[in-house]
Amino acid sequence: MPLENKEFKPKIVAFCCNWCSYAGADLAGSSRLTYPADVKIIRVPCSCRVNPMFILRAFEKGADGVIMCGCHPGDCHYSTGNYYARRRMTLLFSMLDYIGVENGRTRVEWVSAAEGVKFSETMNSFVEKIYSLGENVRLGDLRCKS
Amino acid sequence: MSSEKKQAELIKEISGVNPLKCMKCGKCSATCPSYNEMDIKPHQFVSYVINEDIESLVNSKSLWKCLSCFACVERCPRDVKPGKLIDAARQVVVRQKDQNYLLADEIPELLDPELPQQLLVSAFRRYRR
Amino acid sequence: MQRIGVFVCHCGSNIAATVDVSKVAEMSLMEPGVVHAEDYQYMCSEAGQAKIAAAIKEKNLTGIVVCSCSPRMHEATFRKAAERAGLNPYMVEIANIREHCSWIHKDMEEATKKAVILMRAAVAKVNLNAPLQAGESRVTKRALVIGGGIAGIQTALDIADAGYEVDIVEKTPSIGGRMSQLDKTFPTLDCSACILTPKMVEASAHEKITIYTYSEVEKVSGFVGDFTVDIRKKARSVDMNKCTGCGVCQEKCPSKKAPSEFNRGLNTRSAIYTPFAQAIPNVPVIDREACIKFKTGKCGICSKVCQAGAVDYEQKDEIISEKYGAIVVATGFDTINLDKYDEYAYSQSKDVITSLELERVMNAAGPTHGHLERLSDGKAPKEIVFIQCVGSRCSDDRGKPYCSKICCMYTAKHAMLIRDKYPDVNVTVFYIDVRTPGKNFDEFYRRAVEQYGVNYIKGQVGKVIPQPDGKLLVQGSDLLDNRQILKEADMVVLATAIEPNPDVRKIATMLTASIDTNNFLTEAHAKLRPVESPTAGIFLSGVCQGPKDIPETVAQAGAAAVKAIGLLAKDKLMTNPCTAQSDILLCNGCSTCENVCPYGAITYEDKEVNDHGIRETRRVAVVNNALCQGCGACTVACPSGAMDLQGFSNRQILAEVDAICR
Amino acid sequence: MKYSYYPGCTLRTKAKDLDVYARASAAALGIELEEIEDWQCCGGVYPLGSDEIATKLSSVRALNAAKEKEQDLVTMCSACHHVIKRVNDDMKNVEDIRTRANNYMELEEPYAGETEVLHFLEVLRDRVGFDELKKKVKNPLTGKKIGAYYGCLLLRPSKLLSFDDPENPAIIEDFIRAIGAEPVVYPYRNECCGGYISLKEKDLSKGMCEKIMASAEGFGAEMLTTACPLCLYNLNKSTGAKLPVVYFTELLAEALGVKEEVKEEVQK
Repeated sequence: MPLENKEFKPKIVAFCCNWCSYAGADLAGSSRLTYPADVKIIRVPCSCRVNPMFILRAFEKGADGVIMCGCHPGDCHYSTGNYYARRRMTLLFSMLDYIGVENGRTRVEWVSAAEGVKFSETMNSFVEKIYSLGENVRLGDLRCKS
Repeated sequence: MSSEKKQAELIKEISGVNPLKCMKCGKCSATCPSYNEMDIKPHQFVSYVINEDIESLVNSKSLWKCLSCFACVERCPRDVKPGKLIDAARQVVVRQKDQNYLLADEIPELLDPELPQQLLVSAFRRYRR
Repeated sequence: MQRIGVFVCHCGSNIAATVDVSKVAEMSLMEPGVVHAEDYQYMCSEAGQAKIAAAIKEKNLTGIVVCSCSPRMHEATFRKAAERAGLNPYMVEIANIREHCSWIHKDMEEATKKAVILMRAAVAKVNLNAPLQAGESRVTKRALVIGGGIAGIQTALDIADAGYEVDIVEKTPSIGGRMSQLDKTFPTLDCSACILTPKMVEASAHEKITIYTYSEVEKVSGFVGDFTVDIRKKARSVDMNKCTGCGVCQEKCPSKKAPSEFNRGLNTRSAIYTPFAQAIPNVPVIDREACIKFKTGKCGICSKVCQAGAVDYEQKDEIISEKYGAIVVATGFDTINLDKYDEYAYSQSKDVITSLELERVMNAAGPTHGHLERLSDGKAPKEIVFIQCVGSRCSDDRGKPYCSKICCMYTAKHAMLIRDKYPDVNVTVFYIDVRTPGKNFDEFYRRAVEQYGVNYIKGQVGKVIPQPDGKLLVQGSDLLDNRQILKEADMVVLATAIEPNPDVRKIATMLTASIDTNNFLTEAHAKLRPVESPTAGIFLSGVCQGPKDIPETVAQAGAAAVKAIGLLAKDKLMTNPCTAQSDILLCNGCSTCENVCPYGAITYEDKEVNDHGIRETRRVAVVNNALCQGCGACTVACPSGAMDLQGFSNRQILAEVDAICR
Repeated sequence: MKYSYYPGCTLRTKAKDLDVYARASAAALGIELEEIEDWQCCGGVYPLGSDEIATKLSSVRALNAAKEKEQDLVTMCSACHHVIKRVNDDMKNVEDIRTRANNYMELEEPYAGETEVLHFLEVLRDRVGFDELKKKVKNPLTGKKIGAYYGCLLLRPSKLLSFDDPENPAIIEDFIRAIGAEPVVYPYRNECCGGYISLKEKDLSKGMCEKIMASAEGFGAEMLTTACPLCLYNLNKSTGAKLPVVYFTELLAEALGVKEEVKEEVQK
């Protein structure tokens, strides 16, 4: 079967901090606010726990988009974690863009525990963006290339 | 889709208004300077669009009594903007053939020496295509 | 190799209607390490937990994955169940296939596929889980209540009555809060002061309660059971120990032009003042911005007339530091600023007032000594119009999207009181909906209509038009009669929306307590944990959590107290074992982790290491597990990869990533 | 201070005074108003339909002309101001309108709302400053009690026009104070005069104008001032000029002592 005919189902990883965004995702769920099933959430204690390595690994393993959600600046459960995360991601995303993973495939969003609506809107818009960008073919494990 | 449904959709599209946001507080009708001249009152515009009774809406006197003064738009607590709905309904009418509310032949008798151009221009924009 | 059991919950039809649960169970058996899989109607029920316990014993399971609701809901339940069956509780992982899957997806095939992937990620993680032991931390048996209104007072009294020390920190010079400003209370119409002041006295006389008025929380550190709080006691300029509360200084003070906060700025007070006669403590403060002595250096009359010698112009702010086991937030509310609602002419006419201002006008201690009169000319009004929902239920950016909840009832109260005392005054209420859920509430509102003849008109007001003769023309809708009304009134009262006290955001940030977009503090669970913040050891009392009336506030204050008492009654708390750990062989002693740690949990010590047979002393990072809260900032900052987080290790998260992208 | 200037249709015919006095006053204040070449009528009312493009193009042309000169665009008439400012907002923030308008216009460089649109009153408030204006007044209109009549187009929708508080505006009152007169605040100053409806519904407009006049008179106004030719016409027509209504620029020219110089030009 030619590749073009295969329906594109993106793989999207969402890292959500336990205190705000994961709870925001729970609220989106209990409020029945839908977003595409392409999004899979990984719970971390804080956005500052997200090692750039995790994101690189996701892209290496074929993810088409990675989004990181944390508490709003100033509202971090651990006071300052999201500030570290923000700086790290800014740097990482610009590097990823440089090596060919477009900026649209990575995103940082602040979602509080009360923002179920924002969580679902964010996921909807992110998934839409990934669909518009299409399959991520640029980052792979070079060892596997001929 | 029935034609009324289509027209209701068109009105929503042209106006950019979501009538479902209305909580029926009546502030638009409380604020409208043309209220007494209207057969369908500003707060009712919303229900006519929701109920897809566009026939009554486009045949109402209200269509031509709205001043586009935006008082209802400014004061609406739910961001519904009934003034935009009525303008969209007016558009639906005047965009049809021979439905202009103001005819060129009428103009001379409406004129007076002080009448500013602005008045004619505005009326043309609102009343005809 | 682990021996993992996978348990898939139907949650009645909540999960099973959208996710093929047996398929998820079946698929799990193909995952590495999984030796047992089953699905059941309600995994969290006693029978469900028994199934888990039985499987642990029969199949010698070393790890558990429960595919169910959010871990925020039942992770603790399943961990306890595993522990009872002899398994380390931290060998349990949850795959959230309800909130993150079945509830948001409609297509069964798609949802089942996603559930399988979430299950795989959890299995991949459990494969790398290690048993963890929770540590213990101590509990300081003292509570802090922030805010001294009825919510704070009630919470403090209940905690104190249970035998624990409580401190109240109140920003203004007296406790009492908003309730002290009210004249009468619904639905019984008893006098607010008559029921509040005894409570204020009781709080101030209670041997277990310390009240810090004119004070603010400055800094909070620590965690549940062991908070350290800095409290700024603002300079009162009056010695609390010497002052006898005689009031002479206030009488003699020549600067009497400062707007009275207590009377909502409707009249003025002296620069040295107590906010109201029944203030507690009955010790005045000097408003340094209004005081002539502070502004010009001259005057000093209060000091001269004070026989107790209590006035102290040199007094400075004082910061005290105190330890607490639990903190209750009771910061209350204020009415919104009406600048953006000038169609109601609030800024243009003195006779357009807010309902809270009307409380002061009706109150004997208020600016008009309780006489109902127009503030512009002192004349007795004959027509009064009330406008409901001013700034409430607004989805534009002028107001608040929520219902303020108390306005329908207090307006009925005001209308009734006016009609009762002044039968010749006509009262009209413009309303959108009358919302009166509550015991005896609707009966109360109906009494206003049927017994007192209050004229309720369904429709909002568009504009209040001041007339040259001083009257107010109210232009509103009557939606039931379908007409526009022009009503002449002498006074207009606005049921102004309430909002959380603006200081609450600052306090929430210090406490790391979550707050919503309307600045209300978020509860740990909207239904099941309504008086607790998601941050352990922080409890919520009163309107800081959401709009509510006095009986509800008092009920919630009691509930918050009980939760705090439950915490203070413990001698030790189990700590979260998901803390950071440093691999001393990899640590290069750079101190990066120490700098990013918000808790000061990382220190550097010289330790003897055995690096491939070479023994030497190195300076390495050591984590204090009692202080570490497990955020993981250090794990990412560490350049050598020596830091890792137990329970959320690099390998575990990478395994989850791999499973999702497989 | 140099600005692009958009006079609009009525200022060249029935509302010459609004234009002539404005230019004379501007010159006296050291403001240069450079009229845009070949400007076209703005249409008088803003096309509310979100699918209307062609009716917005004349505004886009004016906006782009100012952009090419790197100048802010000054308007005098309330209606032009309303239309051009809102079209500018569309060009800045509504992607669909921006794309379609630019596709039609085929400009060298697409226009995306770069120009800042200022009403002359805003120039006086934000650029000249009312305190500064006060210093330049030669004949203060001392003792005159003047009611500001804003009407609807200057103020609403406030979010887009960000001109002044839509319910309790102050800009014209501050202006009146700056030229030495006494502003009279009355509640109907931001209610509509009837606008274009006066063409076919004279009675309706009459009723509204009478309310406005009565309210202003009741609060002690001796005259009204406005920035809109249509408001001026409606108020005069409907109430038989119960109180005189003049353009704010005429008051300004008088206060600055340049009114006499250009009087003839107005009467031409």
